[in-house]
Amino acid sequence: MLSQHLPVLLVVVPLISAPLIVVGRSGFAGWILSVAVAASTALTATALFVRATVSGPISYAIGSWPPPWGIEYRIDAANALVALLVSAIALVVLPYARRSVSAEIGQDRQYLFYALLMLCLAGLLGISVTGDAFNLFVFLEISSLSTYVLIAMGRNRRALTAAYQYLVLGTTGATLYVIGIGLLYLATGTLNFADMASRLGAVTDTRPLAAGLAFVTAGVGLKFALFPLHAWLPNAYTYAPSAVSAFLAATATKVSVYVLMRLYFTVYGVDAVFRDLPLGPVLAALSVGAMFIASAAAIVQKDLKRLLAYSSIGQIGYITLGISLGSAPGLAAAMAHVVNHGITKGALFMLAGAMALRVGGTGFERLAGLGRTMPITAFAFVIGGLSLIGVPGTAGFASKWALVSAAMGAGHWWIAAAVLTSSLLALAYVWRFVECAYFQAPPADAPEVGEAPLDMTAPALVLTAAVVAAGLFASPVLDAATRAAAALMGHPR
Amino acid sequence: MRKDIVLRVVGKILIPFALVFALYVQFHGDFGPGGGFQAGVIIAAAIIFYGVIFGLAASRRAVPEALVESMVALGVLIYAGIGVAGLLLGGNYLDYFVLDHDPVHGQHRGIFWVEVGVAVTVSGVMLKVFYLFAGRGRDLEE
Amino acid sequence: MTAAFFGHFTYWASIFLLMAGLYIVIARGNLVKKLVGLGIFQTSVYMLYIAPGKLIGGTAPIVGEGFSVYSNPLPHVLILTAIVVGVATLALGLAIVVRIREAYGSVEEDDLLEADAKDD
Amino acid sequence: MIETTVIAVQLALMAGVAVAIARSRNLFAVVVLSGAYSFLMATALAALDAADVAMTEAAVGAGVSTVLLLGALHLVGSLEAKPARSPAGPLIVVVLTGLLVVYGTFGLSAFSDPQAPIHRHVVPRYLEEGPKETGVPNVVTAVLASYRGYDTLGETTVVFTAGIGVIALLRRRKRPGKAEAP
Repeated sequence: MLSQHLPVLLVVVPLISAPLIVVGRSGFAGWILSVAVAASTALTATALFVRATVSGPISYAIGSWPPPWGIEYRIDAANALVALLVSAIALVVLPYARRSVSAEIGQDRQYLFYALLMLCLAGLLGISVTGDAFNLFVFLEISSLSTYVLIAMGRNRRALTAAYQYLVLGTTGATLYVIGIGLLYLATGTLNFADMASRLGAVTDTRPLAAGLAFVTAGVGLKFALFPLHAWLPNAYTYAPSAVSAFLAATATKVSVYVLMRLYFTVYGVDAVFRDLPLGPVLAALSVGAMFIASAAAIVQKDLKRLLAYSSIGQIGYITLGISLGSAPGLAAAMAHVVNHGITKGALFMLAGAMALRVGGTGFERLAGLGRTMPITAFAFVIGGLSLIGVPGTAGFASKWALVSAAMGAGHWWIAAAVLTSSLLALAYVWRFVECAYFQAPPADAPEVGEAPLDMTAPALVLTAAVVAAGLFASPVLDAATRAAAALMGHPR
Repeated sequence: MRKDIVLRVVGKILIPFALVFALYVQFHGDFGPGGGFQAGVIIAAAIIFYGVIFGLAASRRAVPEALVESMVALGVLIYAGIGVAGLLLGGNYLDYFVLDHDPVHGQHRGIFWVEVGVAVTVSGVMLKVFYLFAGRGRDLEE
Repeated sequence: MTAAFFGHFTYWASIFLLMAGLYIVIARGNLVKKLVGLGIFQTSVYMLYIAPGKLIGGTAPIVGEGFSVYSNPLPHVLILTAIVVGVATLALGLAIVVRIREAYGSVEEDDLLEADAKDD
Repeated sequence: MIETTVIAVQLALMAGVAVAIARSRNLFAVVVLSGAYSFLMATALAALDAADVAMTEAAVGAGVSTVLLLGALHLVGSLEAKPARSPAGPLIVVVLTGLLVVYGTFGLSAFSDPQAPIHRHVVPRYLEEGPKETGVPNVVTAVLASYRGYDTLGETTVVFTAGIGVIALLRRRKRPGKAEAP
């Protein structure tokens, strides 16, 4: 009886847990409840993923009002995959969070931290599964507001300015999205994505649609740090508490990228975006800019978390490059990179957090000689780094290879060349860490350190193992991404 | 301001009326403009007014911080709980039809309770934010 | 052309407000003022949604005897939500600004950048 | 025609206030002006038949926001330093954004056109069936709390999030230093 309500329970369970944690006022109880909720959410997402894959899209009418009058949750192979990624990352990050949170956040506000993390999770999942343009905005704001506070809870005072900057840019982005959706609504009279898609063809004057497309692209692009709208990201990821950096880097930008895919491929349709409008070349140019400029910026950073943040901007370039091809293989490659880069970055930020716990920060001067003092963590980090470069046998290789094949298949040899060349930049920034950890002696006054506690290291290693598994056995992710692309383009199954 | 007799008297008279007006806005929202959000703002405004006239300590005695913090959470729980009630009674989430034998009565009941939930959280948050900002200033001056 | 002008004047007024708000957000360095600008930017969207829902000769969408033309209620609902989101964002933004002031002693963007540059 | 003129005048006044806000460097003046701006917005919304929205905008924009801003100014000071950078870059961004919306709105129906898509699709059911289906004659309440009640749950959650966010940011530690872990 309950199983038919899984789509809404996916979002409502974490949402309800947040006020319960606030009533409980206990950090420990809040953590226990969060872990339980993350586990149940991951199970729910798995069940939905299987069902959407096997038997096609699931529609759920909230309040029993049929769409387009009521709000619809609509789950297909694409957003089921995104929801699975988000909830799986939450399940890995939460056990890890306990120790890093008690080290970084005052006792009396830890329960608020877990409540906010649950809200962020509910928001991200709500964005993923909704079939309604305005409902998406509401859940975007739930996830955004909680994210601003989570970032501001970092120990360095620069966490505050990072959170402020993100608040201003994030709100600007959300408002641009609302303007874009407003133009679409005024032209079609509906807010339901599926209904909108079916009515767009009948719109005779396409000027509002073109302007709307520009606004949603800019608005959503601000949220996922589309180059050059990425100004908020480096500081936010650098100064947020470790668990928050790991969770956000693996999920938040990915969910926003998914929103762009949904709007482009399901609502507008490939022809409207890539044939009638010159969005393909524009997006490709921005992507290549991200791949080269942000990756080059990563090389010169003095802080490991900051390096990873710039690397994220570059890696998002690969995802948007896949989108810009405007084809099913390109979209599938982009979706695969969403998953593979999500787990890679999650693992890397978790490992960086483990290092920060032991040596008191992630500045490169503190990390010298870490290959000897924290050998397991450092080694796992190198594996994650190989995935960023795209070395065969890692997750990053599988999706980059899919991207290169998609580009070659469409005759865009220069895109393939750009992907390969920019990987050299990734090699350079990963080498920064290798050099520092393995070829430099620890500073003379460094305290004696060892590996981080098991409850932090183990979840990070689980995710690192997933990176390798997704590299060695690439087909499950690639198949799921292919089905996701088909679902986004309107041919489920 | 605490010594201004006119303000104190006017305040004492006005605040109950403001609270009654809030109830009117809350429960008349079905027929005219208004609803839980506006009522929550008016309730919070009345208590903030009380705090401005009689001092932060007095308003904290009248409406203690612990109560306010539970209100913040309680409203969301009421709202989300109505949704769960719909599930348990065999409908979809936030389905009000199943809340009563007569579907239209069920709608009425559902709308009534979610508006209550909105008002509780909104007034709780507004008050809490007021307490925090005002308390911050006092701490700085000390 | 004049018909097109008058037919779209509400759009253009809201676009002007939008530009004024966005300008304050981008160009001004005071953190509080930026938030005020952000508020104007968000408010401009209210007009963009609600003005097209108006029907001349219509009335507020409260169904009653003697009325037959009602203005569109759906934008009203959406904008009610947007207003609430706006004030929630403002409260949070101001709380962060208060903390920044305590940590840095200033709420001017240039001072903050200078202080951060010194930290590096 | 009278309705149109009233709305046009209100919008023109708001534009003037917005310019004054952009130009003023006294933040107290800015806050008071933004309160006035919200009141004008509320009257314009009332003229546009959005009674619920007007009421909320008056309470929130002119009331709550003004109180919050004044409270914050009390804590952070009220004079804005001179803007150091040149306004050219921001102006270009802003004008381009504005022109893009203008371009978009050219393709939309004219003001008060009953044939516009937003009046023909989805909404007719709310207006015709809403009072019968929900028993609530105020269609805004019916849509807000029932048809799109899930949005309103989300909206309440946003308020809740902001509330606990402000608690997390501004609550004093009970015993300074005691709660601090190494």
